[in-house]
Amino acid sequence: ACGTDEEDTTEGTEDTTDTTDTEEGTDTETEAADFKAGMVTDIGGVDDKSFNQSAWEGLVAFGEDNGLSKGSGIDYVQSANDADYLPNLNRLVQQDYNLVFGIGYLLAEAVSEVAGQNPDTNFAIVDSVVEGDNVASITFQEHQGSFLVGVAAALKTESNKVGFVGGVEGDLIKKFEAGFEAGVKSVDPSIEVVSQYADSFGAPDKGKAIAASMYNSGVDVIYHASGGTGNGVFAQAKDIKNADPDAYVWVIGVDRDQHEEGVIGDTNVTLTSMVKRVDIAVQSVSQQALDGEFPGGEVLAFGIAEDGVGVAQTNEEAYTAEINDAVEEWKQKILGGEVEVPATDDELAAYLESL
Amino acid sequence: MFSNRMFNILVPIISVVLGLIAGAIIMLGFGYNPFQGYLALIDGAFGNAYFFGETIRQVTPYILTGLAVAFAFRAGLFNIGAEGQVIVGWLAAVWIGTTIEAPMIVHLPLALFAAALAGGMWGFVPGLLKAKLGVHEVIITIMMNYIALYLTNHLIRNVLTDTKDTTDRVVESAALSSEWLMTLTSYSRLHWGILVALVAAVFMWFLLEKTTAGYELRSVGYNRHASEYAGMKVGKNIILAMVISGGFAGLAGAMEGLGTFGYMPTHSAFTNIGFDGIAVALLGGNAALGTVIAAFLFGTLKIGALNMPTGAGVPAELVEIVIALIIFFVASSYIIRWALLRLKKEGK
Amino acid sequence: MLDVLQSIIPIALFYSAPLIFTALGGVFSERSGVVNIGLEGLMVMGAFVGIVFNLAFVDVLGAATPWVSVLVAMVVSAVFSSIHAVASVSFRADQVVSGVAINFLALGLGVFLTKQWYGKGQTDMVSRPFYSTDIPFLADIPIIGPLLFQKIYLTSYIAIIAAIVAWYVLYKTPFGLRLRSVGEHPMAADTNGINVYTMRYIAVIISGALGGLGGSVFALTIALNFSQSTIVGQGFMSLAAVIFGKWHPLGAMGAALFFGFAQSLSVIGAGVPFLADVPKIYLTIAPYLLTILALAGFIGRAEAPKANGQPYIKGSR
Amino acid sequence: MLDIRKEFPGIVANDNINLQVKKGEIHALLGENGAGKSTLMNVLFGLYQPEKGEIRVKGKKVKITDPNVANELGIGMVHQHFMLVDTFTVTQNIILGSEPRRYGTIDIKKAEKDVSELSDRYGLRVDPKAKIRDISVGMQQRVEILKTLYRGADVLILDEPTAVLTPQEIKELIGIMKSLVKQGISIILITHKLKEIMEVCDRCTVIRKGEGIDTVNVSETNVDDLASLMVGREISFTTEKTPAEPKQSVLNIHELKVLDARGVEMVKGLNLEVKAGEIVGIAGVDGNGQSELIEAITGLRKTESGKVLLNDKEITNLTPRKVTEAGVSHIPQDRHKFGLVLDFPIGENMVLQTYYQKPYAKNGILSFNKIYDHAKNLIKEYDVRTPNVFTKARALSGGNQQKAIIAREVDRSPDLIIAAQPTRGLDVGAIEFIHKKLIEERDKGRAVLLISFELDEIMNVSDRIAVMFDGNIVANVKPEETNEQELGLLMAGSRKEKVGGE
Ligand SMILES: Nc1ncnc2c1ncn2[C@@H]1O[C@H](COP(=O)(O)OP(=O)(O)OP(=O)(O)O)[C@@H](O)[C@H]1O
Ligand SMILES: Nc1ncnc2c1ncn2[C@@H]1O[C@H](COP(=O)(O)OP(=O)(O)OP(=O)(O)O)[C@@H](O)[C@H]1O
Ligand SMILES: [Mg+2]
Ligand SMILES: [Mg+2]
Repeated sequence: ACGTDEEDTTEGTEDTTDTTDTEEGTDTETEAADFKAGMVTDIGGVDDKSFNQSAWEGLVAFGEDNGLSKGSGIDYVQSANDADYLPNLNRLVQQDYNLVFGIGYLLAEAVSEVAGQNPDTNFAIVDSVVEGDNVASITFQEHQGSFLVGVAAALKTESNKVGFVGGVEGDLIKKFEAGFEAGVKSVDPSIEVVSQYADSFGAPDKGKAIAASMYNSGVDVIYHASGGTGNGVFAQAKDIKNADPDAYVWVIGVDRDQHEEGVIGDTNVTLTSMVKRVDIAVQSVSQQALDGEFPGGEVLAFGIAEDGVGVAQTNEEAYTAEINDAVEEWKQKILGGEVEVPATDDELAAYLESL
Repeated sequence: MFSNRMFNILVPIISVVLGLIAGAIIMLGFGYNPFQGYLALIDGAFGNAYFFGETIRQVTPYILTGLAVAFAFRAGLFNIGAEGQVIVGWLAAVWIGTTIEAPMIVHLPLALFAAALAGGMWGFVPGLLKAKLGVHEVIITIMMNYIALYLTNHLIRNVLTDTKDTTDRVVESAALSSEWLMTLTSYSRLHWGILVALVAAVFMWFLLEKTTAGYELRSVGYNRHASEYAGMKVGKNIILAMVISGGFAGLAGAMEGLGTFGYMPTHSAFTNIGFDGIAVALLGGNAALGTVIAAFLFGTLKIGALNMPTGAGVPAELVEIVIALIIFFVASSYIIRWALLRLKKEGK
Repeated sequence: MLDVLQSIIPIALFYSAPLIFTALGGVFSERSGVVNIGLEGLMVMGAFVGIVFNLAFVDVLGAATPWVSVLVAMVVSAVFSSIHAVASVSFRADQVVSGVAINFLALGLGVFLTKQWYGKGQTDMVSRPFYSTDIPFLADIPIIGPLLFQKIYLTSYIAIIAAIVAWYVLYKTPFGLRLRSVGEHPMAADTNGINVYTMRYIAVIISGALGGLGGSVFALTIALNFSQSTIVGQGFMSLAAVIFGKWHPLGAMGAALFFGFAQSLSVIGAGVPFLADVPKIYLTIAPYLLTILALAGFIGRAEAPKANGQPYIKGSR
Repeated sequence: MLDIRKEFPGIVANDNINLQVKKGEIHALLGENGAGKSTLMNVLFGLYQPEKGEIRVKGKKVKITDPNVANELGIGMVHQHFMLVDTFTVTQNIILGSEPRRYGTIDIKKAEKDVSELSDRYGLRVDPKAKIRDISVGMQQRVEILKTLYRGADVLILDEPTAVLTPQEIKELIGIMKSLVKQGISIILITHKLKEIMEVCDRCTVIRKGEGIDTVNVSETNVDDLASLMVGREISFTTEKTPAEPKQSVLNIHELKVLDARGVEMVKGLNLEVKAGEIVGIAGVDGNGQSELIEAITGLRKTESGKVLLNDKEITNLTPRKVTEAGVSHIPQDRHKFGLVLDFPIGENMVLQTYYQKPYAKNGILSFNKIYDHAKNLIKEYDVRTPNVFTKARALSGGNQQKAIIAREVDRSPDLIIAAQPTRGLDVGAIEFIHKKLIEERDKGRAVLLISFELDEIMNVSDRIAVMFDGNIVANVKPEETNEQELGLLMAGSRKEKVGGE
């Protein structure tokens, strides 16, 4: 490949263009030489700054622990569209991978099918549940993390109005929404939560329009769970901030720390992010598989307790100690079982009732 | 030596070869090995039974959307709306496939029919507006695409399921998938839909070339005024063309819903099956046989491309570039003909 | 009511601006008789170049970065569009086919090169996008000021000015008269000594520049990075605006603004009292439904330039 | 022009042609359809490059590589098919390509003034601000002439200028030509109408099958000589025909009112009868409702009120298909727009209305053997010159396209044949053939309705003439009892006493 390494930004990211020598490099001399773990991304790709990237970072970290590198022992395949999931999974199976991850709930059906046909290969699905003795289902308690950023939003808001921007409506994104609203209301039931969906994870124009309309109507903190649509939310927040450096607008990122997206001049509009540690989950499941303890047939729910979800603290100026303390406090309540965070509309209604 | 017929066969072949050569040059330019790249592509499309099955599986909807676009073209209409028609056809097929119980001999045809009908309805609206009010079909079909996307998502979440992201699986009696085909191709998702697609191609050829209805459609496509003069109902033919075109695209949706997937997820973006159909149709010269061949080429390239990153380290997008160049060369067939004529003259 | 307008208008304007630029490009091309389905691809190219250039030169150019970026995007897209010109003017290609090729090629190249240069499927976010500003003086006018001139992207106004300029060029200058004659009756133009091929080349290249402008403005105001899903359908919406606007620059601008307003209304609908009870799905599809209704109801038949889509072959009849 | 040769793929369109035009003369160029007249003129105008030969202007050898060069040399051409952008105004069309400017903008004021001055100088009387699509064909032609004058042409080529004009317009055009010549402009006139040549031309060059035959002084020749020079054989002009024997009434129109596309009433309570075995000619200036009348009879346009009866059965507002099935054939005025699907093979064009009937189709399936056999027969019978039945209609010459249409329409053995300008733009040979066919059909007992702007044709072919003016039949006359003068006046709307006398 031609030297494009200078773009190699984030710590764990492999130089993915480093490809020509991977072909010859199949005869590696590592201890785990005959263990191979691969992953199939959804259409995002391993550089989506979101959970595909995070998953890959986890796999890379696992590789580093065990002397594996891309092309020899670990690898990924990116899907160009929905119909590619199955062939991509199969591709890895046929290349004798021992463990194959399907990253994203969109791959659930495909994983279920391939797993049924290939009982000798281990599979893991992220963000969904697939039955089967050779499948580990990795789920996250996003509602717990969302609850915590909800607490942060409630403490940060001055207008007593916060917003939620979702991608496409569905069970998964509902967890974010319900958890967030529960968190906000737990701090102060009088705070209004407006939420709106963009009907797309890839429509920054709609994201920006929704954010503009929310900020315009007095919302000052927006939590987005909308993939690329969120770009528009950041764009709008930064634009307001640019026009008026004193403007009080915040964005809460999702899946990974979106601090970088919030940078504008010397300040940052990213209050915090609900971080989903797909890397930790992937790394831990891979390690278990290598160690012969693959949790096949189990549904793993990575939550606060497993460090599977968390709250980013990068923006020290905005994410104050006071907020941090409160978040920490609620975190303990969740860990202690005092608070059962709702994950659906019904649960949310019941939870709000109980407040 | 070079008869007209020879030209018609030679020009697309030369276009494909030129496109591949251009792709090879790009690969060389970026430091990849073009032989490895194309080997990986061929391997990824035909390397074993599984990949072969997947290739055919991908070809299936392409044939149908290609036919959809081609059919409309022949009647003088540009159907950018195949995409939306695919989506509503998919939903209709899955709807019937999940909610009804019936023996396969009834259920499967019914589900297919529902898909064709839904796609047809989606083509009917722009057809009607074009025929009655002269509204340009291009805008309407573009708008109908978005409506299809959002409306089906809404229906999946609120009507077919209780706020779920995917529908249930279609029951056995409505499924195109076949255990036999799957085991034959080491569990690819090859399904019987390819037969549906081929039958559709024959149907289109027969309808257009052999029947009075086809004569009318072609006549209207070439010259509306003369057709009206000759006693044909121009409006009716425009609507009919859009409905049949939409029906083909709707069937493409059924291929996904009853075959490849067996269910329908909510879509956060277009499937692109319909948009790719435009390229397939144009590559195939808007003729039935040509469309089938073009769909094979397209499906091969698309599925083969998936193997290029792991097989040879070449980004799969390279294939998009190759496809674009092939389309470009096909479009520029005039210059290829011209060059061939020059060659022929010099040869003499 | 004023409140509602105040939230609708800025959204409509930033949403419309990229569509206006691109649709104007479409008007130039199609007025000269070259159908341009490739607008989507031209926008993709513009978005790609705009972002890449911005990322690469932000340290050198400072505050001027976004402006220089869109200029570079215009130039590169103009060059890129000459492929369409060569095919459809010189090679007598089917213009629809060639336009489809442009769409595939732009996306393929954009994503391929992004992977080559950044080693991933999407670029970083630019640190110097376009920001909205208050327009001096105009912003202080009561009522209209806050409505139209505060917190507005300059690019939105440039788009509107561009539409007026395009109208002026097409309808008031010799160049415009010649360009339109070539799209209506190329042989008549030819017998009057106008070089049909040159005119069409120029028109297609202008459409490339404007499409590139539209794409880069979209990327630098809204998406802030480039990936394969940055431009998804905006080019087709622009094409719709060209036809909706009856191939007239001001009409195309009006259509693009209409899309912007409809989209904006659909987004803010949930917060507007009289729309609050409308089920969400209706709001979501409203922009598209409204367009269809508008066309069916009172816009009706539009006449394309007569020679649109036909390659001109000297000496044939 | 000396020894010009021009080839097209597979055909020599011009060979060994010499043409010399003197200053201030009107020089006719005569030849059959496809003889190569237009091609020769296109060579002169720079649209085609000749393979051989040379062109001299005022004694100097020149190379005319494109129309700009021709314009600079003072050569202007009015094409057979008008080169006008019909969404533009008269002025815009005239200045296109050499626009007067002010600050980079078109100085439209100055342009309009120039145009009206120029038009006044030559007595052309055009409205500089009118849109081309709104003005008559005759006006459009004047715009074409103005275009060349605006560019300072002193040699003017007119390619079949009179084919599309009404008698009045032709008269005016001849006047215009004469005044142009007086001002020192030379004119090359292409026409198939020998009478016109005799009337205005000084000399005449004849081309036959691409070859130059001769140049003669018009004053030393006559119509018959010219004709035989052109075709290479003797030719008769007055169409032989026996007196008509009208029988039962076939077409009956009562108080018909029809609106045009803009909603203006164009046919205003018209009454007309055509009997079996007679040819009724409708004389009239274009735009007096003829097109709307035909469209209403054939079902292409809805009527406002009134009745159309065919063989005593009402066919008012039936669909075109039903009208055709009832026994009406229609040779349309615009053969490219209505008469043919140019991209269909000529064979398939032969069954444009009957493709769904036996034997061409059974149960909705076409029988191509039958269709092409039928086409072959027609092509032979009507002498349509085409390489074969699979050739696209587009590739046939205008005359042969028209023959194909006539073959198709006549062969259906209809009760009523509507022939709208059936000979427009055709050469004498083809015209003779078509007129013969129409009369033959009449003699077989069919009713023929002939619409033509050519008085010659109306006078020669009709058994009865109905003069149409302002949406009404204003006079019914017999060709033997009238003359062109009188008809011309009637067509212009002067209601003569004769009407009452009828
Ligand atoms: N563009 C062309 N391509 C091929 N052949 C052509 C072309 N133009 C003219 N020809 C051929 O040249 C011959 C002369 O055509 P031309 O148009 O000069 O005839 P014409 O004398 O003007 O006939 P008409 O009286 O019908 O106008 C025709 O027979 C035709 O076959
Ligand atoms: N694209 C073409 N390819 C081949 N031949 C052509 C083409 N265009 C025109 N011709 C030839 O040019 C000749 C003259 O065509 P044209 O339509 O001018 O005939 P015409 O008799 O002048 O018709 P009209 O009377 O309608 O003006 C025809 O014989 C036709 O064969
Ligand atoms: Mg001619
Ligand atoms: Mg002619």
